[in-house]
Order: sequence, then C-alpha cells, then structure tokens
Amino acid sequence: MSLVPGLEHWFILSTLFFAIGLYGVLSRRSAVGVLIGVELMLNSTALNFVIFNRYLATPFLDGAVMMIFVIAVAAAEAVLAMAIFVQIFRSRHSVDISTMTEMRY
Amino acid sequence: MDAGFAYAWLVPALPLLSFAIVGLFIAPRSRQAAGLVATASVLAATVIAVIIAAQYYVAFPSGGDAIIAWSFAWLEYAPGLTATIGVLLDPISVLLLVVVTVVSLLVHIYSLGYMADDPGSGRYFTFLNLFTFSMLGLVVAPNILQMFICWELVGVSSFLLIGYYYQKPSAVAASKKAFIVTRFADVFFLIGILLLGYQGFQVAATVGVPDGMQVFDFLFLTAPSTVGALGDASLLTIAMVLVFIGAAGKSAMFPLHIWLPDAMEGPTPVSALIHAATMVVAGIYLVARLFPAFAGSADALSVAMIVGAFTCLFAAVIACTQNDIKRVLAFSTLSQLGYMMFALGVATLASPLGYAASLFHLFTHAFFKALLFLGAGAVIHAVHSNSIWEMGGLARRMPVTHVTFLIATLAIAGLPPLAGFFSKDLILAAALVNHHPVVFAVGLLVAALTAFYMGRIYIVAFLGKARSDSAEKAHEASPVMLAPLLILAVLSLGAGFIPVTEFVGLPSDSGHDHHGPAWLPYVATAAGLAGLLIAWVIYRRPTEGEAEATGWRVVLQRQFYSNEVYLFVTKRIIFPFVSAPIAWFDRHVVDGAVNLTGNLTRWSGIVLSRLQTGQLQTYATWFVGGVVVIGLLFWWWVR
Amino acid sequence: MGGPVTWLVILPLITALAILAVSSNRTHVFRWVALVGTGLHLLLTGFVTWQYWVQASRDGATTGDGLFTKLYLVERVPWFESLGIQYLVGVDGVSVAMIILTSIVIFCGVLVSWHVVERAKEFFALLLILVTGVFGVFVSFDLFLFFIFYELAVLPMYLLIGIWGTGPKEYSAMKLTIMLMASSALILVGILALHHGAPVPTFDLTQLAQHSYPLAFQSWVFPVIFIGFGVIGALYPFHTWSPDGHASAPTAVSMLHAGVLMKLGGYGALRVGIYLLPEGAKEWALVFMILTTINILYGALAAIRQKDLKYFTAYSSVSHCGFVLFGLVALNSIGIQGAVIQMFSHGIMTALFFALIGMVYGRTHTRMIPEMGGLGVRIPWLAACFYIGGLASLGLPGLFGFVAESHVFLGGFFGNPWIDTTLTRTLTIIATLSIVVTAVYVLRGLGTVFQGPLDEARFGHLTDATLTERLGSGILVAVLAIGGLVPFLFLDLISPSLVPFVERLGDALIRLGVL
Amino acid sequence: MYYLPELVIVAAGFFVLISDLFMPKHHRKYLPPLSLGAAAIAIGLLLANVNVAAEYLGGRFVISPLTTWFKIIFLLGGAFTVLLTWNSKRFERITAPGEFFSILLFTQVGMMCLISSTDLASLYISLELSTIPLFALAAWKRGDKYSGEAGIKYVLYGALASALLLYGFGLLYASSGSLDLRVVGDTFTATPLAWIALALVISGVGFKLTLTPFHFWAADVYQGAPTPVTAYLSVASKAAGLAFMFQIFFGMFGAQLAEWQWLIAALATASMTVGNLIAIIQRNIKRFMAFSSISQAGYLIMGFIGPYPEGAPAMLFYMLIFAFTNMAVFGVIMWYDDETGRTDINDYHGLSKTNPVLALVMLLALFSLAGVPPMAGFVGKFFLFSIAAKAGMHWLVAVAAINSTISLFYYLRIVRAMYIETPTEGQRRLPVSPVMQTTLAVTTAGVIFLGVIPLFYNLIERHLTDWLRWFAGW
Repeated sequence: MSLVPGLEHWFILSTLFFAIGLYGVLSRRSAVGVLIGVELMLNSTALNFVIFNRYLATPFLDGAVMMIFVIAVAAAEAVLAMAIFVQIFRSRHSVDISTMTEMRY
Repeated sequence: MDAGFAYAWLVPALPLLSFAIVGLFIAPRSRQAAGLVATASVLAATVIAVIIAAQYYVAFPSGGDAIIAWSFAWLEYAPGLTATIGVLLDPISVLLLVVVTVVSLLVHIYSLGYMADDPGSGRYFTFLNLFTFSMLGLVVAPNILQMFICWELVGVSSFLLIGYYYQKPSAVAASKKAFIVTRFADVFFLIGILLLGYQGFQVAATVGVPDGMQVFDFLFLTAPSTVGALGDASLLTIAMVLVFIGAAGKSAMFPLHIWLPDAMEGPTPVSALIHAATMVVAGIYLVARLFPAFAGSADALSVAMIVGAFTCLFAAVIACTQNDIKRVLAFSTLSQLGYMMFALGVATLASPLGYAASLFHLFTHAFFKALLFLGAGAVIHAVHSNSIWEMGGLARRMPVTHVTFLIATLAIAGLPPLAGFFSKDLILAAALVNHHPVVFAVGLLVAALTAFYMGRIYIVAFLGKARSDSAEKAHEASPVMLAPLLILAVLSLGAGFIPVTEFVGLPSDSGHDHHGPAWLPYVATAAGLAGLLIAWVIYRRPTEGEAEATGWRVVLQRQFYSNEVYLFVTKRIIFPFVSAPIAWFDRHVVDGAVNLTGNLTRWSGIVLSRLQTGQLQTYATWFVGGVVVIGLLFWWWVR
Repeated sequence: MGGPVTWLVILPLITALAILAVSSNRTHVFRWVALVGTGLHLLLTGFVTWQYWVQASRDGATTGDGLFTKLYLVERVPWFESLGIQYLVGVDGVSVAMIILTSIVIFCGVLVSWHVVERAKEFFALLLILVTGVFGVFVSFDLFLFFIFYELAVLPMYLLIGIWGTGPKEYSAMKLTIMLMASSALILVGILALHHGAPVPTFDLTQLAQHSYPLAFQSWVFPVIFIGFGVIGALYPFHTWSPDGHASAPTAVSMLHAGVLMKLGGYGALRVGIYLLPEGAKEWALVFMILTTINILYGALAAIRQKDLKYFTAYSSVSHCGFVLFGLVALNSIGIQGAVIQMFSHGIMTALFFALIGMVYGRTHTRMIPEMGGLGVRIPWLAACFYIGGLASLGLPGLFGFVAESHVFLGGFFGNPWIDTTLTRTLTIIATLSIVVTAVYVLRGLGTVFQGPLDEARFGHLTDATLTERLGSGILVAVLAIGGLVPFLFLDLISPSLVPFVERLGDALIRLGVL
Repeated sequence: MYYLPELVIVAAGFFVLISDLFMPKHHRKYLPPLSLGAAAIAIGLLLANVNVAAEYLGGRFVISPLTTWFKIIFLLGGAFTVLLTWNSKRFERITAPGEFFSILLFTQVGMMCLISSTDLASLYISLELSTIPLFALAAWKRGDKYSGEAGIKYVLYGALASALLLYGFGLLYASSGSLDLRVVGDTFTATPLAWIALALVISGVGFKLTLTPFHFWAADVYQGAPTPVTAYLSVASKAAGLAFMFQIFFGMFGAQLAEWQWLIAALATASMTVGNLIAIIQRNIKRFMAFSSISQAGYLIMGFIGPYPEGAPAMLFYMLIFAFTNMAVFGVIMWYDDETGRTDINDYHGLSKTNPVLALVMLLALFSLAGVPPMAGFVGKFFLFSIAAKAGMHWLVAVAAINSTISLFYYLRIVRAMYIETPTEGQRRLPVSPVMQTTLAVTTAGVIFLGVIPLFYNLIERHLTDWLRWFAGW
C-alpha cells in the first residue's frame, strides 16, 4: 500500500473543495461568504487542471497554463465582486444577500 | 316542342318585369301609377294565358302532351345535374295558368279600389306582382327545382303580404307564423327533392336520361322507368311522403294548417288571391304534378287521402263556430283543400277520376272562394269589422255584394247548377268509385257542414237587422271593386260547365267509371240543402250572446287548441330548452373553455413567477439542480 | 413594373401610405383618398377579372387543367431561393371570385364608414393594410407568401377593434387575435410539414401539388391544417372569437371581417388542405362533417336567443360559415362549388348586415333588439335592405344564398365514395333543418326591429339612409340579387378552376360526365 | 491581418480609457463618437473581408465567414448601445463615460475572440472577458439600490456559473488530455464523467444565453441594470452566448449533435414556455423584456436541432434580426426612461397620441419580436422553425408557434397601453434627440427590411456554405 497519492486522491480532494465551495455558495448569507465559496470552487477547478495535466497529459503543459488563467480570472472576479460589495455596503450598510430581494417575481 | 307556345314565357315574365319596375322606380313616386302598371301587366299576362289555353285545349281537347315551351340552363350543379328555368305546358299547368292570371287580375282590379286610401299601396302592388310572377313560375315549372324556387318565392310573397300592415303586431306575428310553418314543411320538401335528385341521378346513370331532359324534370321523375327504379330502391314512398309534407305545409293540411287562419291578417284581396284561390292550392298542384310518382306508392297516396279527409272534416267543424267572417272562410278553404287532397289520394293511375275531380274542384273553388273573400272584403270595407255579429241586414244596403256572395255561398254549398256542385259531386263519386266508403261519408258530412257554416255567415251577415252602427251606415262598394265580384259570380255560376275533367285526363286512364252512382247528385244536393236549412233554423233569429262560445264550443272555437300546442312546443320547449341552453352553452362552456385556457396560461405564469424569489441562493439552487437534471437526462436518455 | 396582380395587392398599401401622408387635421381628405383608392381597386379587379376571362377562354380552359391548377397572370420572382421560397402570385377562378368579393366589400366598407371621425386617418390606413393582406392571401401561390399575407390580414384587427370598437373591446380584440394567431400556429406547422415532406423542398403550391404525400403523413397534417383554417372559418367549437369580435368591432371592420376574413378559412382549407392532402381529407371528412353540421344548426339556434343585433348576425355567420366548411368536406364537385359560392354570397350578405347594423346603431344608439320596434316606418331603405339580406340568409331563391345553400345540400346529400352515404345524408338532413331555424331567427329579429308599433318618443326623429349609405348598401343588395338571378355567370367563372381540386380527390361525380 | 478589427477595438478601448484620464471634462462628449467610430471601422473591415478564412497563432485563432458574421453582430450590438447612451441626459450624469465605453469595448473584444478561439483556454478567457466587465456595467448606477442589487446578483451568479463551467472544462480536459476543441470532440466517449462534464458546460452556455433553468439571473439583472446595459446584455451578450454555444455544439460536439436533439428541444421548450408564461404577468417593461428575451433564446436554439449544421445560417440571421429588433425596443424604452424616468408598462398609456412615431416604432419592433409578418422577426423565426420541422420535430414547431401566440398576447399588452388606453392627464409630446431618431430609424429599417429583402439571408447563407461544407467533411 503506497502512500503516494494518485489521481483519484487528488481528484477527490479537488471535488471536496468544490463541494465545500458549492455548499458555501448555497448557504452563506453574507455576499463575501458566497464569494469565498465561489473562489474555493474556482480553485478546485484550477487544481483539477493541474492534476489532469500531471496524470493524463504529461508531456504538455496545457493544464498548468489553464490553471494560471483560472487564478487570474478568479482574482479579477473577486476584485470586481468586492468592488460591488463595497458600493452596496455604502448604501445598505450590509452585504447580506438574503435581504436583497427588491426585484423578484 | 311546339314553336307555337314559345311566347309562353311572357306570362310569368310580365309580372316579374312589372315587379322590378314598379318596385324600384314607380312605387316610391306614385302609388296610383304603381297600381295601374301592376294591373296592366297582369292584364297582359291574363290575355296571353287565355290565348295559350284556347290554343292548347283546341289542340289537345282531351288530355295532351307536355310541351316544354321554353327553357334554359340556369344553374349547373354538375354535368348532368342542371336546374333549368323553363315553361312547361301541359293540361294542368295551362289550367292553372288561366286560374292564376284571371283571379290575380281580378284581385288587382279589386285592390285598386280596396287599397285606394292606403298610403303604402305602391308596396302592396309590388308584392302582389311578385306573388303573381312566383305563382305563375310555379305553375309552369318544368322541373322540381324551379317548383321549389317559386314555391319559396310564393311563400315570401305571402309573408310580405300578410305582414303588409307591419305596424300591427298581430299581422306581423301572422306573417312570421305563415312563413315559418310553411318553411318547416319545405324542409321535408327539400329533403324529398334531394332524395329524388340523388336517386334520379343514380337512375339516370344506369338507365340514361331521355334527350333534352334533366334529372330534376317532372317528365323524368314521373316517367314509368324512373318510378319503377325508385320503387325498387324502396325509397319512393319516403321521397313521396317527404314531398307530400311540403305540399301539406303549403296547402295547410292538418297539422300544418295553423298558419292559414292567422294569415287572414293580411288585406282581404290578398286572402282571396293567395290564401284561397292560388297559393294554397300549390300543394294540391304539386301532388297532381307528381301524381304518376305518387301513384307508384300506395302508401304515399293513402297518407294524402287520410290527411286530406281529416283536414276536410276538422276544418269544417271549426268553421261552424268562428265569428270572424274571414276566419270562417279560411277554415272553409282548409276544408275544401282537404277535399282536393283526398280526391287525389283516392285516385289511382288506372282509375284517375279523383285526379281530374281534384283539379276540377281546384278550378271552381278558385272562383267561388275568391268571390267569397272579395265579397267579405267589400263587407269589411264597409263595416270596418270582421265579426259577423257586428254585421247584419247588409242585403239591403249592399245589394250587388249580397247577390254575388249568395251565389258563391250556394256554389260552395254544392247546389246545382253552380260550379261547386259539379266538382264536389265528382270528388264524392271518385271516393265511391275507388271504394273508400269512409272517405265518402266524410265528404258527404262535410258537404252538409259546409252548407251549414256558409249559410250561417250569410244569414247572420246579410239578413236580419243591423247589429252595429257601422253596419247601419254601410254602403255599397265602388264599381272598381264590384266589377271583379260580378265577373267572379258569373264564373262561379258557369265554371261547372267547362269540361275541365276532359282536359286534364291522364293517358293511363283505363276508362273506369267516370261517374258515381246515379243517386249521388241527389244525396249530395240534399246534404247541402240540409245544411242550409239547419243554418236557417238556428240563425234566422240569432240570440244575444251567440258570439260568446260556451262549453264544448270553446274547444271548437279555439280550433282544438292546435295553436296552443304549437306555441307550447316553440315558446315553451324549443326556445327555452334547446335554443337558450345552446346560447348558454356557447357563452359559458365553449367560450368558457377559451377563457379558461387564457386564465390557465396566466395562472401558470403567476405560479412560475413565484420561482423568481429574488433570492440569489434560490437561483443558484435551481442552477445546480439544472445541471443535475441535465446530467441525469443524459444518463437516462443517451446511455 | 409589376403585373396587375401585384398592383392588386399593393394598391391598398399605397392608398394606406397616401392616407398616412395626409396631414391629420384634414379629416375629410382621408375618406376621399380611401374611396378613390378602393374605387381604383375595384376597376383593377375588373381588369384582372377580364384578363383572366380572356386568357382562360383563349386557353379553352373551360374544362380546367386536369390535376393541376392553371394559373393566370402569374408573376414569379425568386426570394429566398435556397429555401424554395419565391414571390409567386397569380389567379385562378376561385381567387378571382374572392378578389371581387373583397373589392366590393372594402369599397362599400369605406362608403359606410364615411363618418368615422375619431382618428380617421389611422382607421382607414389600417383597414387598407388589412385589405392588402387579404388580397395577398387570395393571389399567392407560394405558401410562405400566403402565410405572410394571412397573418397580415389578421393582425390589424387587434387595433381596429381595440381602438375603434365598442363594448368590451379590449377583451374581444385580444380574444380574436389570440385565437386566430393560435390557429395560424397550426397552419404554420402544417405548411412546414408540407414543405419538408415534399421530395424537393419548396413552398410553391403548384409544385407541391405534383407530389402525393404518404397516407400516414396526410392523416395527421390534414386535420392540423383544416382546424388551423377552420378557426378563422368559425369551425365549431373554435368559433367563439367571432361573436365577441364582431360585436365589438366598428362597422367597416365587422363587414370586412365577417365578409372576407372568415372566408380565408374556407379558402385556405380548400387551397391548401383539400388540394394538397386529398387522402387526409377523405379520412377526416366525416369528423369535420359532423362538426360543421353542428356549426350550422348550433349557430342558428344560438342566434335565436341573441338580443344584440351584432351577436345575432355573428351567430348567423357561424351558421353560414358552417355551410362553407360543410360543402368542402362533402368532397365532391357540387359541395366544393357550393362552398365557394357560399363564401362569396355570405361575404356580401354579412357585409350588408353589418353595414346596416352600423347604420341603425348610428341612428338609434342601441343594438338591443327588444328595445327597438317599428323602425320600418322611419327608415324604410334600411329596413328593405335588411329584409333582403335576411331573406338571402334564409336561402330565398332569387338571391345568392339559395344558390350556395342548394349546392351545399345537394353536395352533402350526394356524398362521396369514401364515407357511408347514409351518414352524409343523415348529416345533410340535419343541416337542412337550419333553414327553418334561420327563418325563425331572421324573421323574429327583423320583425321586432322593423315591424310593430313605433316608439315615437324615442325613434320618431330617425332619418333614412344618406347618399353614401344608400350607395354602400345598394351595391351589396344588387350583388346579392344579381348573383341570385344569374348564378351561371358566377359559376362559369369558378367552376373550371374547381376541376383540379375534385380531380385530385378522384370524384365519381365528375367521372359521370357523360350525363 | 484579418484580426485587425480586434486590434482596432482593443486600441480604441485603451485610447478611450486613457484619454478619459487626461481629457478635460467637457471633451468627454467625444468619447461616444470615438467608440462608435472604432466599431464602425471594425465593422467596415469585417465586411470588407467577410468571406475570408484564415488561421493565426498556430490555429488557436481562426477567422471564417461564421466568425466574421458573429463579430458584425457583436459590434452592431455594441454600436447601438453606444448610440443609446450618447446624448442621454439621465445616463450622462451617473457615469464615468471613459470607463463605461472602454469596458464596453473590452467586452466586445472578448466576444470577438470567443468565436474565433479554438481551444478551451482562450475560449474561457474570452468568455470571461466578455462577461466579467458586464458585472461592473450592471452595477454602474452608483447608489441606486436596484443597480447595486443587479450587480451583486450578476457577479455572484456569474462567478458560480463560471466555476461550474470550468469544472466541466476540467473534466473534458481529463477525458481527452487536450484543450483543443476538435480533439476534445473527437475523443469524446460516452462515459458518466463525460455526461457530468457536458451538463456543467451546458449550464455555462445556458447562463450566458439565458436558457431555462439557468436564466434566473436575467430578470433581476435586466431590471436593475441601467437601460443601455440591459440592451447590451440582451443583444450582444446573448449573441456571445450563441457564439459560445456554436463553439461547444458545432465546434466541439458537432459529431454527437444529432443524438442530443431531445436535449436541445427540451431546453428550447422550457426556455420559451417559462419565459413566455412569466412575461405575461410582468409590470416593469425591462423585466418584461428579460423574460421576452429568455423565450427568444428558446426559439433561437431550435436551430441546433437536426443532424445538419444547416441551422447555422438561420440562427445567425435570427440573431442579426434580433439585434435590430431588440435595439429598437430598447431604444424606445431608453428614450422614455430618459425623458420620464418611468419603466412600467402602464406608463406607456397613450404614447400613440403623444408620440405617434415612437409608438409605431415600438409597435413594429414588438410585432417583429412576436414573429408577425411581414416583420423581420417572422422570417427569422420561420427559418428556425423550418429547421425543427426538417428534423421531423413537428411537435416542437407547434410548441414554438403556440408560444409565439402567447408572446403576442403580452406584446399586445404594450400595444394596448400605447394605442388603446388614453394618456394620463397632462401628458405631452416628448422630445426625441437626433441621435435617438437616427438609432431608431436604422433599427426600424432593419426590422422592416431584413426579412423582406432576401439579400442578407442569402449573403449569410452563401458565406456559411463553405464553412458548412468544411463542417460536414469534418
């Protein structure tokens, strides 16, 4: 029984990240919490790319490059989201998304 | 085809032309001119008709060929199925041509006086022309479709003329009733035509059609080969009964008689022309026209006989109790039409005495009944009332009318040597000759009843003392009205001597007995005299309150409640239980379904919109759910 | 540029644009422009009819052209070529008849709408756009084009009723539009199925006709198309848009709608349904015959109970339009011929009715039958016209209605080889009962309105028809009478063009031509 | 240099952004024409080389007639949006115009690259480039609670969608070992993992194209975002969604597409039905237009049905028509919002009396959306339905046509408000700026003539024929 983690283990880890992130997205009332959940999900996908590259497409670096892009995009998304949160916080003094139901039906 | 009669189309065409011209151009401007032009056109038509009759009967003195004097294809339904418009001359159509033109002419002339004060008389003469045209078209129809077309047109003319006083609710109601009841019968006629047309077409497809004939032509339909083929298909009886129902509607046979008494709401000359002399005999004419086909089915003829005999008795009984002079005459007409109908019913191809008798009676009846109506019209014009109990003693004040009315009364009562005697005698003879004793007995009884009720109104209206102020002040009608009365009186006196039965003989006649037993004229005359005598005894000194019927006579006066039955069926059953539910059903169920669809759509929109809670996490859940569902769908469907 | 048929279609559009170009405050100008435009249109219709007549008789086309419709005055321009869509217009006898009908109705419609004041400009413009659509339908032989025109003819109705209507106009307008559009959805399905079912995908009707679709295909497409067109033809139970719509619509719109638009249903069912899918028609004829029989009687019976003159006429239209569809599904030459005649005669008749109702309403300010009475004294012209229309509607010989109804009855009674004739005959007999019911409601309705004593206080001041009104109603009455007196003229026009329809059905009656 | 249009837009974007920093405030009015000019130049360049195929970056960036037409549609959407904001009183006060226009231009670049890219990496990057800036645009009205709410919902929902999509991409990468679209498609095998990957990718497409059940964000964002942004979202962003779907369905899984008809039919049915049904009861016209465009997306993807890529021209054509039509509608909404600040359907009462021409524009555009002949929308829809009918999905045609009828019902509600209802008291004729007049004239001309004149469709079809042939051979 080898202790070296294989594809399955890494994939289970990333999936766990993803699931935790998704749980966060669906359950947190604070927008920041939701955003952190999303970031977690994005990171799990980034991890995925690296794993798959490492185990399934060894000679190339496509997955790794993709990971870098994902991180960059996630950062951009986070920045923009935080900017919007700040703007909202200024007017509402809260970023509780469960109260943001001005528009519905 | 005899070129000598090619001009015959002028007879119906003249009134038609006059109808169009008078209706469109003359009547709106001058009602006097309208009357004169209308009358002139009918005069011309009469002259031509009489010339045709003379020519024709001289050429064929004892039953002759049918001549298509003129025709053209009017409406081609399909190759081989064409409605032609044409003029058919045969003994009975020529006979009817004369009757219709003469009576119509006299009524036109009479109306010139009768309607002189009516501001709407332009319209009146227009309609009268329309009627004359339609009736003539009906008479000369060479095929059953033209018959139907003119049949409808006389119906509508009758409707228009009955409702002439259109501000009078009773006249409006009567006109509607007349139209709708006859229309109801016409449906059966129409179905009969469809059946005849269809079967005729089948026959034509197998047997072939003689040259120059169409499927709808009477000559084709009554040809022995066609009748035989129809009989084989066992549809002859059905078709003939259907046609008979149509005829019964027009001729007001029981139980479709209810429109005729009400139709007396129209101007009296109209009653004389349409509802006594001409239109109502269209049904008789139709049966006579199709007689060879009817004769192919004993059942159909029996129906005609039974209905005719029953109507004959039924109407006569009612006539005895009516107080309105025109209603009495109307029921009398019904009764006489019953005579004609059962006369046709008792006839057979081999022994067609009833056929000739029926047409003979049609001929004589036209004159004396028109005379009665016109006389009644003169009286009503003078007294301003229809009730015989407001008349009385008119014999002195209106001598000419009195004499002519008396002649007509005696004629209808069947006293020799007046016209009615000969024709009624012949009908009774026909019943005997063809072994229908019950029908004969009914005929004889009705002969007595006829004499009784005619005697009743004559005695009450003309003899005794005046029973109202207006009767007191009544005076003789104008000459223009009296002239037709006199002419008709002459015809009522002499028409019996015209050998109509000779003219209209059927070729199939196997020379059976053409006269009843020798005792028949005496018995018939005795019956008539008895009726008159009873009337004299009862009404010589009429008691006060006679007008008010009591006890069983109420039933009679209310015409056995036949109107009420109809009203009940239409107003209480069809309108509220058929029509109203359909209207309701349409609004609430059919339309409700449409609205329901709309509302359901809207409602589902509302329900779906509740999914849009505004909660981001609801949305996210749906999103993830969508992913799962699509994944599952892939797994299920594509795998 | 453009042939006469194209001009026929775009002339109303040009007129509409001309009206829109006129300044809004010159009210009296619009109606003159509209009248001149429709008058020119009437002339153009005459020209097209004449051309058709000349060319058809030069071809000796009195016997028709066998299986395929022979078109005249054809104009063919490629459009979306790769999809088999083209601009294909032309006329055959049936189209010519329908064009004449439309021209007459719109001309009279303009005449009787002479006094529309509120937003008259938009009114006439929309009316003429609608007419463009109607003409387009009658002359297009490309299904794509046909469908475009079909919807163009239906949609302006929403605004016409919604803006100028009376009563619950928004509701009626919406119901009418949505029901008709839903039905056109079915037509669309059918058209696309026909298109892709053909070996060479095309929308050209004359080419589609050369292909016989497989039976399974026909048996589902035919009902889709027939019901699709049936809705606008007031097929039971899809007719309920019609009473509300007609009741709410302004006069000219009711005239056009009941008079012409409802005929699109019969026309389309014949042109697309029965012509392209004869086998489907045979399979479904009995079902639709039952429905149309219900139509005929049901409409008539419902009309008896109506109090509002417009509902009264609308239900009568339901009944009469039933005759159109009934004649069609009789599937023989007589019935189909009858259906076409009924389309024409009912178009004229009902246009006349609605025109007169408009005139009466304009005077009495009520349409409730029980409130009126004895009006014949004050408005004899209107009464006379109304009675003539009424008599035509109850099928009086001598007027056009009889010609049509007798055809339809004969057609139904003669039946066809594909349905048990006992059934068709029974249904026909049931349908004939309607002539009594029609007589009942027509005479009751008209009798109440025009006969009987007059309420002097309320209606004593009424005046008879004005010149434009007389002209408008007079033309319609004249057409009814001419059609009834000399029907052979009309039959000569249409019957050669009906041969292909019947030939495709393989009708036994035609085969008996030796008679 | 067939990628010049992208360069022009990028350059313009940066130029706008930088010049805004240094430019005096009163010169900012030149920014819209500048952006417009860039878009116009790019459209001109694209049109000049419309029938060209080329590859760059070792096949990572392809130019084909398909991509060119898509880019034209994106740029049209962008240009119309710029036109809507130009001269807008209300919008000018609340924007930083430099950033606004540069962001707009950058999203355009993202969209243009989206359709040209051939591997998952560039596809993802360009997708995000066309999406993320829109989050900012949606929240553009600072201090406006609706705009803020729209922004936060959009950004979080978008991020979630992006994460799920990316996870799907990752799985696809795992199954093929390559990021190249063709390779992924070619090596596609039907394993449960692949189904999950596909479901995730489709959810990403659904988010961008607002397909049910991934449409939920649309209503709130459309309602809350500034009107021109809503217009942009509904036209250009939707076109980008379509482009993305082209890339996935045609570019990647073209070979498998025939087996997935049922999925497309289900998505189309769900989208149009849900969109239409909810639209019926809407009161706010922008929210209403959101549901309307959800249903339009449903019609749109009917073009993917069938074993042939023949739906491509029909879809492109419909998208082109939709760009014109929806921009005409939003033009009127924008103008009315600008003049009165009102966006309720009831606020349009009596518009036909006060501003008949604008009411007419609105009427024609709405009819076009409803698919009423002879408007362009009808022709476009007809072609799409024809694709479904060709594949034998007559029931879907029926569903779609009935849905069109339902949609007509609610479009007529607006028509009714404008034409049948009477104007509220004191309502007067509102002025229309020349720019708005031009915009509406152009879009209305498109609405009327695109369908009647066969030129455009025939052009698109002819240009795509080669592409189709290539696709079929592939």
